[in-house]
Formats: sequence, structure tokens, C-alpha cells
Amino acid sequence: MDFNFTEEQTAFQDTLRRFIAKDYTFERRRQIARTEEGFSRDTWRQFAELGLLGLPFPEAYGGMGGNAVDTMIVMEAFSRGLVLEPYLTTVVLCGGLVRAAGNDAQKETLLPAIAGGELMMALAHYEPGTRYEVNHVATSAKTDGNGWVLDGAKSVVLAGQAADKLIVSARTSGGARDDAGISLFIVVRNVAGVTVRGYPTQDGMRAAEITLKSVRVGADALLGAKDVALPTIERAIDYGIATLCAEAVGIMAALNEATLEYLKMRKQFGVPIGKFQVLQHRMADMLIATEQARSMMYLACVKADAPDAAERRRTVSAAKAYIGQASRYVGQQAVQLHGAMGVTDELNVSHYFKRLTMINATFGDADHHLGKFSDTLLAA
Amino acid sequence: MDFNFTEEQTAFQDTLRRFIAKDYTFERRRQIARTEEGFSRDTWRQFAELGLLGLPFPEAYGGMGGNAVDTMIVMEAFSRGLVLEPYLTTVVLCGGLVRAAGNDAQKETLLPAIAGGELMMALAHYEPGTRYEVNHVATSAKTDGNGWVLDGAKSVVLAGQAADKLIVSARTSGGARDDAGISLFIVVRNVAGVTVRGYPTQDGMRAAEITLKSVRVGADALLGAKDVALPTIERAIDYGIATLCAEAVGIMAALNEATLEYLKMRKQFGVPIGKFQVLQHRMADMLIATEQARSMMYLACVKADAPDAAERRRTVSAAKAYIGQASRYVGQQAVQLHGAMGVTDELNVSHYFKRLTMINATFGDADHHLGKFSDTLLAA
Amino acid sequence: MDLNFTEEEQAFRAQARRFIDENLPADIRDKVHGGKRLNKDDFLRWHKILHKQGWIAPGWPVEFGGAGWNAVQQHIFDEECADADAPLIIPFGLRMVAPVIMAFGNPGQQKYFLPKILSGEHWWCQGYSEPGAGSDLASLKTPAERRGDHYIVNGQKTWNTLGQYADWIFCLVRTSSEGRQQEGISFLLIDMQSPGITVRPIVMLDGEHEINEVWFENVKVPNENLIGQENKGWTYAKFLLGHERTGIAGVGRSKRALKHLKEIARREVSGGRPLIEDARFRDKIAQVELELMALEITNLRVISAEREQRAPGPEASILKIKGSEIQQVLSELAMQAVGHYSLPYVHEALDAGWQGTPVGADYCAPLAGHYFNLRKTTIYGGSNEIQKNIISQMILGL
Amino acid sequence: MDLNFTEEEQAFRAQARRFIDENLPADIRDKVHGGKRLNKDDFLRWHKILHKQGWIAPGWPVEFGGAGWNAVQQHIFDEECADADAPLIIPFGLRMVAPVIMAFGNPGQQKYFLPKILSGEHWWCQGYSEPGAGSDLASLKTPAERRGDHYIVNGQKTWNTLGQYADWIFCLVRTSSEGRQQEGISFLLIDMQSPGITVRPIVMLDGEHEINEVWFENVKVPNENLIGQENKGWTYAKFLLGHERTGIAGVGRSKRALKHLKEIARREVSGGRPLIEDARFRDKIAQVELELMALEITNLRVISAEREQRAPGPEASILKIKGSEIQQVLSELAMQAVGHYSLPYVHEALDAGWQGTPVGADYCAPLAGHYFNLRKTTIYGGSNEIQKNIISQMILGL
Repeated sequence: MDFNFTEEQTAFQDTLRRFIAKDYTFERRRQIARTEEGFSRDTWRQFAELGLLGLPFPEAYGGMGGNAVDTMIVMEAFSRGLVLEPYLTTVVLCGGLVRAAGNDAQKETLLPAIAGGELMMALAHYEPGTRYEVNHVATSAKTDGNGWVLDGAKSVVLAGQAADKLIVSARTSGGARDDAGISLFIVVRNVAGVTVRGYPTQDGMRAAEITLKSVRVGADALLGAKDVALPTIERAIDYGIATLCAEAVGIMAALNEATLEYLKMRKQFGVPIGKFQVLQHRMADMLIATEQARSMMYLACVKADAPDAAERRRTVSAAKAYIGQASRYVGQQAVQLHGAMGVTDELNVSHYFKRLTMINATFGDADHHLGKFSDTLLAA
Repeated sequence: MDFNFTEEQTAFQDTLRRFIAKDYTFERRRQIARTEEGFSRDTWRQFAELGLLGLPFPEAYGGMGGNAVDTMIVMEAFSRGLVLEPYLTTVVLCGGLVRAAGNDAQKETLLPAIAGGELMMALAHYEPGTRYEVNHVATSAKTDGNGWVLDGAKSVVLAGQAADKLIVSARTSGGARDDAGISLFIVVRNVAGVTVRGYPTQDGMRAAEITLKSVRVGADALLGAKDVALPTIERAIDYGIATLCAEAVGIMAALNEATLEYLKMRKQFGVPIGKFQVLQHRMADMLIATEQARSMMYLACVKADAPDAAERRRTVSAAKAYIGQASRYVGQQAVQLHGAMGVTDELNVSHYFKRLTMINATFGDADHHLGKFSDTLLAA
Repeated sequence: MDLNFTEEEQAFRAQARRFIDENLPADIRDKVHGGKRLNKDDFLRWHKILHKQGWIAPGWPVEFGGAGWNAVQQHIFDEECADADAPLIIPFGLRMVAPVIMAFGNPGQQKYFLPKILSGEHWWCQGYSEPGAGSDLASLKTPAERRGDHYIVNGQKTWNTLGQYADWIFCLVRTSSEGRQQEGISFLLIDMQSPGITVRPIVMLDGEHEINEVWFENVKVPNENLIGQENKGWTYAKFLLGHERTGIAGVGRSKRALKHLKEIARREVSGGRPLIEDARFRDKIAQVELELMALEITNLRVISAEREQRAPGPEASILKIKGSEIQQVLSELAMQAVGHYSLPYVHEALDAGWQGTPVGADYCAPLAGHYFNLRKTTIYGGSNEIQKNIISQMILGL
Repeated sequence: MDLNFTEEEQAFRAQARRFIDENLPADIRDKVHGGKRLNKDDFLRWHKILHKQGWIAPGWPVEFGGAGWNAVQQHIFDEECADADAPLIIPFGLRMVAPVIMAFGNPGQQKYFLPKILSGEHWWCQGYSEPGAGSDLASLKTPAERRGDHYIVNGQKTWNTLGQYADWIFCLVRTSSEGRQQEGISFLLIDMQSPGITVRPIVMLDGEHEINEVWFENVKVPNENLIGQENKGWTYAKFLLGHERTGIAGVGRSKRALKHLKEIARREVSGGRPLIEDARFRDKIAQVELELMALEITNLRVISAEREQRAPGPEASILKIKGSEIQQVLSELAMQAVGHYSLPYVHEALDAGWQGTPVGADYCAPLAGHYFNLRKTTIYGGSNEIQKNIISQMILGL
């Protein structure tokens, strides 16, 4: 049992932290958020140079063969800067799906391109009315010659507009909420029949509503085996959740630092407000919540790679639920303790808070995952 | 809209409070709890003289025609002394059932006897394995000539041993958890076939496990119409819950007084601990919880008499749930703020705390009633 | 003890409801219902409709042109307005400065200002907080120097609500630095058109402009705009804070929000079934409904005490704490109900005229922003921490 | 980073489990499992079994007769003991006074006391708190006057655990009233057989006798029973408080309690179905299991830091706060699970020999009392409020 990073990981972490502190300041982030695309291609190139975009990929495909803990280190470092670039969708989710389900040809074309920074991808999975149910896929894929025709709608596709290619889940058999019968397809975003309606999200990022109308793709578009994509999707999303947990914990730590500093600096009634015991204990509770959340983050990231799917799902749901609860508390209290300053757009506190809120609503909120975890007690 | 008591009610309340303060001190209560029966027949006689035992009954039956608010006043006053005498079971529950379902003969024999203090009764309704489900009755009543034979087991019958007569719910048709098919019978406690195993409860009161083995009763033992007793039982229990809410709120107020006094008296680090802001805000939260609970108590007691059963059940469940939560908080914090003194048998604080805990577990705890209330949202 | 409304009160409610249904402009109701932005004109139109009816100032004494309603009637009216999706009545003139002018203003001030507050001719805003004086309001610095027949005001006020619309601002200013902080404060009425006043927007976390900084640079304020006596302003400010608490619990609006939340939970689908059939989510609605049921009664208890002229005292702090917490939870659950549809930030979707198709259901767009916006409720008007200080000092004597 | 136990650690666990299974007397295990009363002999039998095996002092250095295990091994052993329903190892000798004697005692004291602590010949108890000195321990008064070759001790200690069984008590006494309170305190070892000592039971809210007052009336204590230097006792006390924190989180016992809770929830019936199928109750178990999962990792993080000799510092306060809260919730849920069967108070049902039929299921009898008893966990060992003061001062610097 060992909670230490390797020397490489520690060095890697330092590099990233310095990079974010220097090149991804709050002001810079504000500028980037205001741009048309909502992220910076220069920064994306820098990520490529730092080897981040291929981090979890095998070396054979231009990657660094990193594990979930390495990705955790990246996401936690990114969290400080509230990084806007679509790392989660392109590298973690889509990269993960290609890695797990792709054939050699697909891996050879896609992974090095992602690692090199030339290719951005997005996962178009959730649909209107599915809420957080991963097995709920109504989008249809019908055979057409030796290719396929896709029809359906995908909702709140993260970084959907930035993506050059989409990974689209579609039903090749069964009913809308069957576990079996789901397949994955690689779809070029700007082919005929694909409509992408992009918009900003509450946390300054971007997402899109995507509709597919008689979208024709070739046989080679099928990613992984037909009808059995659900476990692959679940695993990719669990992996994504684990890394989102790392981002959330990083933000909680950043909020605690900012709040502690404010408590020491802000004076009322002639003393720093940090002298008031109620605020001291509040801050202590925020610290405890964050340390406990960090423990859950470790657990989730270590299990994200676990072969046993049931154990992985159970742990990831536990972490998402717990960190959702803890980040809600820390986020709300960080705003509260900053008083009126906490509800302004000017301070980064409100931006951290909003991002935490949206992380909770991504891939299932705390209640959703508490329920999933709770239901596993029936088996146990 | 009027939150004031009538002059009579105010005078009545003062009398009761003085009585409890003078004749039902904590030490006296301790002595009574240690006696064989666990309550005082002298005190019971005093209750009769004060007119408390007939309070909710029509004047025609030696009662005072009081409403639920009057009973609320009694229970809140009793709460200060943690009164051990079986007022709830005899007067509120059984008196209420006889009042609601009894025929003239039954009313004439039972109600004046209760009002006069000569008759004690207990409701034998819940059974092993029923938890809090009111419609779960497995005890059977089979016709026998023009009488009945009762067989079954009743669990945690409050004041079961003190009772001269029991009101026993039994199934006259249908399956163990059907709403229809439940009937009520008046059973003399010491007839053949009735075994009563009495024991003290965690809060110093008494209850009993009661088994009925081929217990023969006459046709006149049937209380109310055959097979349709459930609504009557529900109403009586709702009425009992409303009055338990009053007892709980009274105890919360008593705990707040004791805790506030302790905060002002107990010195550590050279100052009264009430100078510590964290304890000040804790105390404020206890006050808020108690005021909110009091509001729910009013609501429940006013609705306890309501003709509309659905509205009554919904409100009573809301109050039991809310007051269960509030009293849990106030009880636990009162103990916590008293420090080690709070966990001793010596102080009344722990006794108030234990009584609150047991009230929560009586007739459905906070979660049970939150669920019942929540389920009504489906209809709404 | 009778928790039912009297026949008179029920008749009053019916009358109020009928009037609102018949007179609240549909476009305004739709904006409020849809969580869209309201502009100055929206507020004023509704204000003038109520003024015409003589209902704009429910709590004012009749001699000043108020409706002269008692606290219960005011509560009923608030509830009906909220339930009908009427816009909030901006409190700064009617509920805040007016009572001060009635109690401490001179006849001239009363004659000049009160009718214009009633008619809506004057939109008022508040100049209390300063960057360095928030919870500790009495430490405010903004100096007002007496120069013969006028004061010269310099400095900065902040957390000013809707000052961009205002014609007048009531300010706490420092006219003396001697003795206790509280004893050097005066209460000034200042024309927003005065040279030297600058209003700078503060963008809030929901991206909206509702709050401002107000800067004063050698602003001339005639002496006749001083309320009461110089250096007695703190007394008037405390009177103001203690006044008009009927609405502080926000029961009416929260009941409306609860209705809306249930509506959403019935329309959202989870696992193929209406979200409200998910006991886990439904229990959360149930839990906040319990709090609201209790608060409604607690509020009525305080009100009925007020009605009998028994001053409610610091109980108002309980109403503020519980009321704000409930508002926050309701907005959070509504956001939570729509799942990932809380993510999209479509700024223009909150404009009344907008013709675009909404992302997700039509009710989704304002939910996250509303949740973010309501974080302010536990901070402003004396943060909930300050309220608990008040309870522990004034009620508990700790 | 690797959250899995190494092969060595797993082998160690297997070995520990096997030994406990083979050597823990069945009657003792049944008592612990059934929540029955344990008597002095029960504790001592298990103590001596572990002593014979050389495992009674996991954390002691080998030279003093300890097992010399590292923190992770100790954690594993604690977990296995808890899971097997072994009785708690009474900490006052082994985990509290012994480390002080090792660090600050003289060779004579070490030679005399340590072997008797290991063997169980000496049962120790603690004399810290006084009626007037609880959270503010340094304000303790119990005077110890030096009279040539001995001290005369007078006064009262309270909240003394299982002193009725004890042969020795370690006390903080006042040997000087000059300077700072902390600087007049000494650390004395006192023979409970000394004339003038009276032990008076304090009955706790669960009706059990676990706690005592200890009265000292002119008790003679030889000088050689002074630890270290006179008036330096506070340093030793702080060392003691900071020591042996491996167990403070109580993860092992809480995991056992969680198992037991799930067992009960599977056996209890609600609405005709096992209680655990009721999502509302199951979610409460799930929630506390989340807290416990997190605490287990947090605890291991602190432990692994300890192992690398990086002092864990005030993180122990986090373990204390979370650990105690979790224990309380687990006991509360178990009580809640059995519904109205939490009401019966059958005192004799907790006696090992008792042959009567239980009221309700066999596991019901101890549940409410256990819940009541564990209210102490957020109060003793530095209340959770004190722990948060420590965090805000030592970690946050507030």
C-alpha cells in the first residue's frame, strides 16, 4: 500500500502546475472563453508538445502508456486553471474508446493523430430524455449496403462543435433501453446529415446538440463489435468520471486556499473574519470534506483501470456520489464565506463554484450515483 | 387565523404546568419509574380529579368535550415531567377508539370509567414483523357461536401490563396485509389465553409482548363494525401521533432551556462556554428547529380532528417526520453541549434525549413518515 | 387556536386573485413564469396598475395613500401575487425609505417624496454597503461634509441593486468621526441625477447585471435632503431594517417555486418514467416541502403577533434564515431535475423576444442561473451568520 | 500510488486471521457479537492469549517486548480483531501510559511497569479530567504536595473509564500554581490500593457502569512514581495525546458494525419485504458506507505517512471527527432498523448467562443502549468541537 507518486509523476506534476500557473492565468482563461471557439488551439499544441494528448495511449500509437493515476495528475493540475480545452472528451473518453474497442487500423489512424494534436473528438452518447441512463440509446443505425445509416439526436455533447470526428452510440438492435444492441460509430462531424448546434455552458466551456439525419457511414466506421458496445461505453465513462473527480478535488483545494486567504485578509468588526470561530469550524469542515474527497478520488482513479467491471462501477459511483456531495458543500461555503465578493463574476471563486456544479451534473449527479451504489448493496 | 389559546385553555395550561413543576419533579419521577408498576396510581387519581382523563370525551360520558388542541396542551405540559402514567394509551388511543367506534353500551361502560380513573386500557395492534405498517394484522378472530376466538401475538404494546382491558386488532377476513378485513375487539387483560410479558422501555416507561391463544370473547366485544376497522385505527393513531408531537416539542423546549442555562453557567478557558460562537450558533439552530417543530405541532393537532382523512394523514405524517428530525437534532446537540454531563443518568438531559428517541420510534419514525408524505406527492 | 383563514380573509383573497388575474399583463406574467429578464418598464407597468387600484402600498397607513391592510391581508396579497407570477414589487421605495420618511422625515419631505413613491415617478435604490463595510455596516466611511446649505458627498457605495434604473438613492453617510462609529452616521436622500454620481455595473456569477457600484465625487446634496437629525442616521437605519418583515420569509414565492419544481419533476423523464416517480428525488422535494410547511406557519405566527401589535422582534431572523435556505434548495432541486440540461448557457434565451428553439425543455434555460443567483440570499440583508449572532444575542442572551 | 496491500501485508493478514480464529475463546466472541456485557476476566483472558503470542503490544519496540509491527500491520491486525468480534484491547496501559514510560520514565520505572503492562498483571486507568477541567484540561486542580520522599494527593478525578478494575492510575496533578497553568502540572503513577482512594461509579445514560469518579484523600505517592520532572507533566500528556493514533479512526470496528447493520437490514421485514430492499433505508446505509470508504483511505494515508516517519500531525483530528460521527450513525441506523423493537429495555438480556427469550429478534436488545452509549464518542478524547479548534489553529493557522 503506497500513496506516493513515482519520481516521474512528481516531476510531471510540477511541470504541469508551473505551466498552468504561468500560461493559464485566470485572465488568460477569461480571454480564451470569450473567443469564437471557446478554447485555444495554441494551448492544445502545447499540450501535444508536453505529451499530454497521448498520455494514456500505448507507445506504439505515439502515446506514453500512462495509467489513470497519470491522467488524474493532469486533470488535477488542469483544475487550477479551469482549463477549457477538450481534454476529457478527446483524450480520455474518445481516446479511451478507440484504445479499448478500435481495430488496428482505427488505432493507427486516430490515436497518433490525437496524440499529435491534429485530431479532436467528442463522444455523442446521451440523448434527450435519457437523463443519466447510459443504456438509453434511441438513435438508430441501420445497415445500408456494407455501411450504415444513422438517425437520431444527441444532447449536451461536450465539445461537440470543436470535434473533427464524433463517436456516436446508436442502436443496431433491441429497444431504446436494452443493454444489448448498442454499437459505436466514428462519424466525421461535417458530413452530410450531421447538424451541430453549439453553445457555451454555465462553466464557460462548450457543448452542442447534435442531430443525425440519414447519415451514411462506411463499414469501417463501426468501432468495436456490433451490439455489445455498452460495457465499453460504461468503462470509458467511468474512466471519465474518475478524472472528473480529480478535477473536482483540485478545484475544492483551490477554493479552500482562496477562502482561507480571504478569511485571513478580510477584516470586519476590527479583526480578520477568520477570527470568528463559526467561520474557523466551517473552514475546518471544508478541509475535512476535501481530504475525504481526495481519498475517494484515489480510490476511483486506481479502480478505473480495474478489470472487474462490477467493482469498478461500484467504486466509481461511490466516488462520484461522495465527491459530488463534498464539492457541493465546499463550493457553496466558499461562496458564502467570500460574502458578496463570492457571487461576483470578477473573482475566480464563482467560476470554480460553477464548474463544480456542472461537474456534478456531468455523467450522473451525486444522487444518481448514490442510488447506483446503494443498489449494489442488494447484491452484496 | 388565530394562534392564541382561549382564556380557559391558558388557565388550564397554567394549572397543569404548576402541577407538574410541583408534584412531578425529576426525583419523584425517578422514584415512580423504579416502582413495580412503573407509574403512580395516586397521580392517576389526581389526573382524574383534574378532569384530564375525560378531557376529549363528550360531556354525556363524563368528559369535557375537549378537542385535539386541549390534549396538545396536556401532553406538552406532561412532557416537562416526562410523565410515566399511561395517558396516551388509555385516554387518547383507546378512549379515542371507543369514542369513534363504540356503540352506546360500550361508550357508557368504558368512557366514564376511564374519565373516573377506574379503568386503564391499552391498544394491542402492532405485531412482530409489521414494523410500522398499520394495515399489517395477522392476529385472527374467528366466529365461535355468537362470539369470537382470538389467536395471535402483539408486540411492544405500550402500557400493556397496566391495562385492565385491551383493544385488540384482529383479522376477520382477508390476508395479513389487506386493508379490509380488520376488526377491533375489547379483551379483558386477565382472561384465559391472554399472556402479557411486561418490561420497561428505554425511556423508563413500560410496554409488553402479548400473546392471545384461543381467547374467547362475546359478540359484544366487537368494537365498531366488522372488517372495516382500519380507518378508525389510522385515525386514532394519527390522533396519538399529534399528541406525541406535542410531547416531543415540549421536551425540545425543555432541553433548550436546560442547555442555554448550562452554556451560561459552565465555564471553561475562563469564560462561560456560551461565549463561544460555535456553541451560540448551535443553540440558535436548536431554537430554530424547535420553533419550526412547534409550527408543525400546531398543524398536526389542528388537523388531527379534520374530517378529510387524506389531508389529516398527510399533515400528521409531515409533522411526525419533521418533528422526528428536529427532535433528533435538538436531543443530540443538547447532550453534546452538556459534554460528559450530558451522557450521565444523573441529569434529566439524557432522560429527555432518550424519550425523544423513543417517541421517534413510536407509530413510525421520521423516515417512515417522510416516505408516507413523499408518496402523497404522486397523487398531488 | 384556529389555523384556518376567516371568511373575511378568504373573501379578501378571492378579490385579490380576481384583480390580479384580470389586470396583470400577460407578457409580464409569461416573463416571470419563464424566468426571463424583466426590464424597468415591466416593473413600472405593474407598479402603476397596482397604484391605480390603490394597492401599491399594502402596509402604508391610509392617510399617506396606503391600502392600510393588516399583516395577514398583506401576507395573502403577497401569496396571490407570487402565485400569479406577478413581478416582485421593488422594495427600496415603498418598503424601505418610505417608512423612514413617514417616521422621521419632515412634512415637506413627506409631501414631496411619498406621492412620487406611490405613483412610481421616483425609483429608489439603496446606498448602504461599502467595500470595507459589509457585515460591519457601522464602519462605513463615505464622508458627507456640511458646506452651508448643502453637503458634499464623496466615496463609494456598493452592492447597490438596480441603481441603473433609479432616480433617487438613500444613503448612510459619515458626518462625524467622533465617538462611537454608530453616532457619526447620517441618512441622506440623494438625486441620482446630481453631477458627480457614477453608476458602474457589477456582473454577477450568473452573468447578469443587477448590482452596481455607485461612486460619489463632490456630489452636492441640499441640507433639506437630510432625514431627521445629523448623526442620528443609524437609528433610522435600524428602524428600517426592523420594518416590513412580512415578506422576509418569501413563503409566497417559495410556494410558487415548489409548484414549479413539481411540474418539472412530472415532466422530466428518468429511466423511462416521470422523475417524480423516483422516490429518491421525490423525497428531496418532500423534505423541502416540510420545511416550507413549517415556515409558513412560523411566518403566520410572527405575523399574527405583529397584527396584535406585539412586536415580533428577532424572530424575523428565523424567517430570514429558513426562508433563504428554502429558496436556495428549491432552485437547486429544479436545476438538478433537468440533469445535464442544466449545462447549456444560452444567454439570449432569457430575452423575452427570443424566437430560437430552447435546448432541452422550455423551462431549462433559467434554472442553473437562478440557482447561482440565489446564493446571494444567505449573504445579503445581513448574512445568515449575522442573523444567528442576532438570535444568540437578542433571543438567547449569550 | 498503489492502494492494494502488498503480498507480505496480505500474508500477515492471513496469519493474524488464522491465529484469532483459532485462539479467540468462543464465549467471548459471542458476547462481543451479541453486544453483551464483558467482565474483567473476559478482557484479561484475551489479553493473556495475545501476550503469550507476543502480539499484545503491536506498536511497542521489540526491545520492550512489543511486536514491533509497522503502522500498516497494526491497522491490519486491528481490522482482523474487530472483524472476528474480539474484545477491545484496553488502551490505558498499552497505548497510553506505556509510551510515556518508555519515552520519559526512568530505567527503574520501565523495568518495573512495562512487563506487568504486557502480562496484564497491571490494569491501568486514567486520571485526567476533573469536574472543573474538561475541555480546558490544563485548568486541573488536584494538588500533589511534596513531603520529603512522597507526595500527598487530594482531590477528585472524573470520567475515569473502568477504574473499578484498575490496579494503577496515571494522573495529572498540580504541583505548582505559579506561572502558566500548563507549567505546574506533574505526571504521577498511583497504586489504586493506596489508602485514601475511593472509586465511585457514575451510571451512564444507557444504565451501565463503565465510568467512575476517583477521589483522593491524603493519598501517599512515593516520589519514584513521578514521571520525568516535576511540573513537566503537560509535555508528557501532550505526547500521550499525540501518540498511538492508528486506532483513533476506528475503521476496523466500524466496518464490522456496517456488516452487522446490513445483516440486520436483511433480516428485518418492512411492508412484507426485507428492510434492505427499502431504498430509503438502504440509501442511508450506502451514505455511511461512503463516509467509511473515504475514511479508510484517509486513515491509510495518515498511517502510510506515519510509516515513513513523516509525523501525521493534526490530521489525527480529522480521523477522530469522522471516525466518531460514523460510529454514531452506524449505531443509530441499527437501532432504527428494528423499529419499535428498539423500545424494550431488558437489562438482564445483556448478561451472558441469560436464558430468557429475547423481545423481538436476538440482536435487538443492545441496539438502543449502544446508540445512547456512543454519544460519548464526539465528547471524549477532546470533543469534536475541540478537534475543529485544533484543525483551525494547527492546520489552517486561523
